Amino acid sequence: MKFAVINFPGSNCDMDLYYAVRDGIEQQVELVDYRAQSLEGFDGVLIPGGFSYGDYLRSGAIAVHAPIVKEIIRFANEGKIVLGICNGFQILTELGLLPGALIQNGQSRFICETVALRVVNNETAFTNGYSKNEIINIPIAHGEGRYYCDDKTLSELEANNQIVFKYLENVNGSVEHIAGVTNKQKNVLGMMPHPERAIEKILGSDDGLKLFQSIINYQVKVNN
Amino acid sequence: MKLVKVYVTLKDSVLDAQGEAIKSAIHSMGYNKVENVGMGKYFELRFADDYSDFEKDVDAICDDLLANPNIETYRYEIMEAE
Amino acid sequence: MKLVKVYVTLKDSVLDAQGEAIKSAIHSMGYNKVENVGMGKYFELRFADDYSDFEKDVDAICDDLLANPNIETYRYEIMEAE
Amino acid sequence: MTEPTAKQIKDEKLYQQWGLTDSEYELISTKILKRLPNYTETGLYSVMWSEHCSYKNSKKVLRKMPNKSERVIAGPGEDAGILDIGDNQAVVFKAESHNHPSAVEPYQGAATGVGGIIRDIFSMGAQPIALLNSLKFGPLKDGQTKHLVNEVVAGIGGYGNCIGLPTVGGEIAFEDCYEHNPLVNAMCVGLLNNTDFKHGTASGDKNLIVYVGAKTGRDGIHGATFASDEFTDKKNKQRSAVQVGNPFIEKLLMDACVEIIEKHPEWILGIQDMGAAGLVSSTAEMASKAGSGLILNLDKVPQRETEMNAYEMMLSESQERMVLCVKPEFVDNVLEFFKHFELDAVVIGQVTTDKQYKIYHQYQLVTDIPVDSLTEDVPEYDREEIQPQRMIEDKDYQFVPDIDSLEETWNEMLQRPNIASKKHFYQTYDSQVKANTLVRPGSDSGVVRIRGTKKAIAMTNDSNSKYVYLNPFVGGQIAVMEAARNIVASGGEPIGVTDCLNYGNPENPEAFWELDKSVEGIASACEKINTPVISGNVSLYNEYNDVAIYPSPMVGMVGLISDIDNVTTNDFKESEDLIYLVGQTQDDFNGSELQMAQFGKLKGNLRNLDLDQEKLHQDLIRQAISQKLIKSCHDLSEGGLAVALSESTFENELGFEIKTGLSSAQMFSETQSRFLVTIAPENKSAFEKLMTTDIEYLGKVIATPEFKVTTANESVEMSGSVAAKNWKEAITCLMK
Ligand SMILES: Nc1ncnc2c1ncn2[C@@H]1O[C@H](COP(=O)(O)OP(=O)(O)O)[C@@H](O)[C@H]1O
Ligand SMILES: [Mg+2]
Repeated sequence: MKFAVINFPGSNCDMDLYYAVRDGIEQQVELVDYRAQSLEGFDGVLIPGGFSYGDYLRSGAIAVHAPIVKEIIRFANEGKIVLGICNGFQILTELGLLPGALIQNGQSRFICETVALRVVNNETAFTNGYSKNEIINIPIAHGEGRYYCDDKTLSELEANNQIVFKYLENVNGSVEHIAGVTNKQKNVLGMMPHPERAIEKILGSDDGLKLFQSIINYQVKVNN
Repeated sequence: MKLVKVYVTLKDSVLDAQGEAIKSAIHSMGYNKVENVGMGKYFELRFADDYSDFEKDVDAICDDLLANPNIETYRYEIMEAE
Repeated sequence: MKLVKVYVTLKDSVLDAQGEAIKSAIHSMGYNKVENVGMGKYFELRFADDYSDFEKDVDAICDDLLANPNIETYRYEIMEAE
Repeated sequence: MTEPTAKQIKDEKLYQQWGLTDSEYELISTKILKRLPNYTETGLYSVMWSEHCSYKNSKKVLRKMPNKSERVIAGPGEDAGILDIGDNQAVVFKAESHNHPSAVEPYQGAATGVGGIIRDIFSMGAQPIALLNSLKFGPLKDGQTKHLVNEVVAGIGGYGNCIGLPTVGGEIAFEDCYEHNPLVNAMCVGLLNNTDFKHGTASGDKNLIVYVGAKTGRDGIHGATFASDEFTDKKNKQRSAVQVGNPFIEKLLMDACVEIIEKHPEWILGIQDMGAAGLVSSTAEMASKAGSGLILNLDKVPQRETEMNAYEMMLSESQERMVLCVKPEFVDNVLEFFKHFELDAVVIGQVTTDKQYKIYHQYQLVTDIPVDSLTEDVPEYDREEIQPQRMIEDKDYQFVPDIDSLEETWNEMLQRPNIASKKHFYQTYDSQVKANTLVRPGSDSGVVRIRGTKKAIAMTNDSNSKYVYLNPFVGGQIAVMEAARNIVASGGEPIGVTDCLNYGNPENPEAFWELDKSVEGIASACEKINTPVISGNVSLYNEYNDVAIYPSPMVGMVGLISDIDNVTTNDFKESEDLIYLVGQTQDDFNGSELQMAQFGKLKGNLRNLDLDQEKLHQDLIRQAISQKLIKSCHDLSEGGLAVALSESTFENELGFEIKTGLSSAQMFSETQSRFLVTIAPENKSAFEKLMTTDIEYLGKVIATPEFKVTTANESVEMSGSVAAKNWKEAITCLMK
């Protein structure tokens, strides 16, 4: 598989994702500049964490107007794999590719910690390598990671099994402990925790590796 | 020059964590008569003089950039800048 | 109930990194007639009904908490809340 | 505003307001220029000759520090020092203080402190890999101090998190003397892949000076002189000196500079950041180092504000700006390169051969002075020094603690802000971005691996200023050795040091004695363990209404871990592991946290530190770690053995059962040169054989969170969970 890691001005987990793909699952990966016009030839798009455009205004809000975004939308609408992590998740919600919004943590502070997540839905392109309700340890590092959506959206998310990860302990005050959601079609995932920081035991956890492996499993199935 | 003042606030249904934090800070300073605090954003946009067609621009800028309709509402005022 | 609306903005001499970033975003969206963007904070304080002495409170709250006198200025309006 | 004339400046002694003394002004006008300096020129001298830029009071003392080893590629004098770590790689590091800006405007002061130290690293062509910080505040008792702490911590996190560098270590201490004069020291470590680095020089006739980055505003004018001023409570007029940071722009600037030096080194001759005293300091230093002259045209400088005069532009400390010296044939490539990063880059001047520093503004020559007079001709002062009276009076005093209940004292000590967990603060720093952090804050050192190799870098900030206050020389030695023990305990070999020397007014003989003697202490310790001081920073005049802070040298140490298998942390790993104390314990209570807890203030002298013994212990621990004998290792510092034991249990919720010959009081003694280690039972004899020094077998790690302790006086069993709660929650409670 060939992945694109989108590099917005201010993205700062782009290389972390790049290495996760190159070394963690040994697939092809390229950094793609925010000014690029095309995602032709890629099988998956990864939107990294960081502070795109300084996260000034609202996190992710300005990135939405970068040239590459049209292509990301096309890519997502064609049912291809799009994964947004942290700032990437914020961008995907700002874009409307994912429901809800991410707002300032309940405790009004940035928080960096490794937290336990529950895999709520293990039947997605991103989680088929986990077992249902598996507890995994993944780092978080965000100031604006509190997932918010209105009640109607929440019942839709639940009805469609779009909630993929939940925090065991609600670290930031998210609605229903939500840490990651997909779109209806389940080809777009956004999550605040950083699986790319958890792909080697020496970094504290390798529980994130299965997420990337799941994408490969899924693609193999689709291709056959 | 035209000056547009834009106010963006959180929808009532969204918990305003910052507003809450500020309220408790105000109380701890001893001002107990403050019953509620909301925090929002305030923008000042200045438009070139020769441009008259800006109202629809302002709407678009607010809708597409300054406010996130999932969580926020906005209003604005237009005035002549000194 | 009294409603106090407080506007906090950066002093003119202080770099407005956010305003600059927003301005370039607005330009990249095609609205080139926007010549300047400033970003500030907006607060709504609600005071208990039975309290009349709040003007000096508001000054103190702004000076000590809502605005940072090193880099910001503020102004406010007082009105009757619905 | 009309500028005062040269004559007015002289007659009305206006130069004094800018910090120049009569004799300095005299020297400039009669010897150097042989005419009266004009307004702009006087301004340039006043900042360049400030302590902050010139080190005129401290140079003589700083020369005492060792700065050579087989690893040193560049030492003091550059933006940052460089140490060879093999395989054509080098580490680059430096620390910087931002005390005064943070006292005035805590968030932005701390944020721009971080931004500034990062620029020092990437201007050397190095990729920054980690940040640390050392913070000192007054006690957490009033709202004002808590606000200050919150803002400083938020500023540090705000900048580091946004730019995407992990903050992997640091320290926070609370003492009365810092209440009005907090210390904010930041350190950055970078990795240089091409040891053929760019010097910060501007050489070669007709080469061009290029300005890159944020626009210039009136930020921080006279920040450098202001950093060298004492504080009084009349601080309102200083408020115009506030600089604000933009980490987003700095990220672009960092990526661009690292890339241009890596990919196109032939385009540029020199690169330097604009730090204190902005444009003048960076360009004058570059030209002076190269033996060149310089012409600048200020009309080309990107400006954020209108109607700035030459003085303001030259002295502005607007953040996120760099200057480059570029070969004319490549200038278009360079401008185009930065444009791709969406950064302003313009040619603002040119190198000349006449060694003059010439500035044009609005087509007028506003400055024409010898370059070297700004950087080289600064008078060096030899200050009077005298041993502080307290040291003479209290020479023989010994604090004798009084322990009624070991359990109570133990829990009380764990809750002291200087000892309790600082997680409340450091968890707001992203410590893992870049996915290289092997040891996050909370152990002895932060450890970051070097991707693609087996190597890792360990780093720590240490400064127990209480010891330095009681005995500057020994305290200085301890600061170095404590840092070294932290590196060693993490599995590293100490290889170099950076420092921030935070002191009071050097014109006060006692304060100067403290500076001089503690630097001698630092120097002797660094020599002993072969850790040259390759960069650093001096911050004097840390006083408030004439009361000085404790002499507070901050030691930032970097260690090399040649094999990441050797990375060791301080937490106990498994029950049944054997616990040993390495090193002898004595009655070292002067300067201890126990003295502060029970006596409420510092008093007495420190015992001399046996450097041979210290080095032996460090070497033995390193050997034991490389022979894979050690499962956990913790250095003993504040609160002594009791605190070290407790801290080791918290992460994995274990406990211990120990029996010691020490008295209950000695459980809190702060004798130096000690480590607490655990080893697997099967390694008992190998470990004991290796340790050719005093070691004491204490007991075993147990699976439940209980502390079972038998001292020479008593036996207690206390709850580890209660201890953990006390230690973990103390700061959060105080911050409410
Ligand atoms: N300001 C800070 N920033 C980051 N980490 C910190 C800070 N203060 C303390 N820490 C971390 O907390 C741990 C304990 O600090 P400290 O008690 O100073 O250790 P030691 O006594 O071993 O030097 C260390 O890992 C340190 O890096
Ligand atoms: Mg330690």
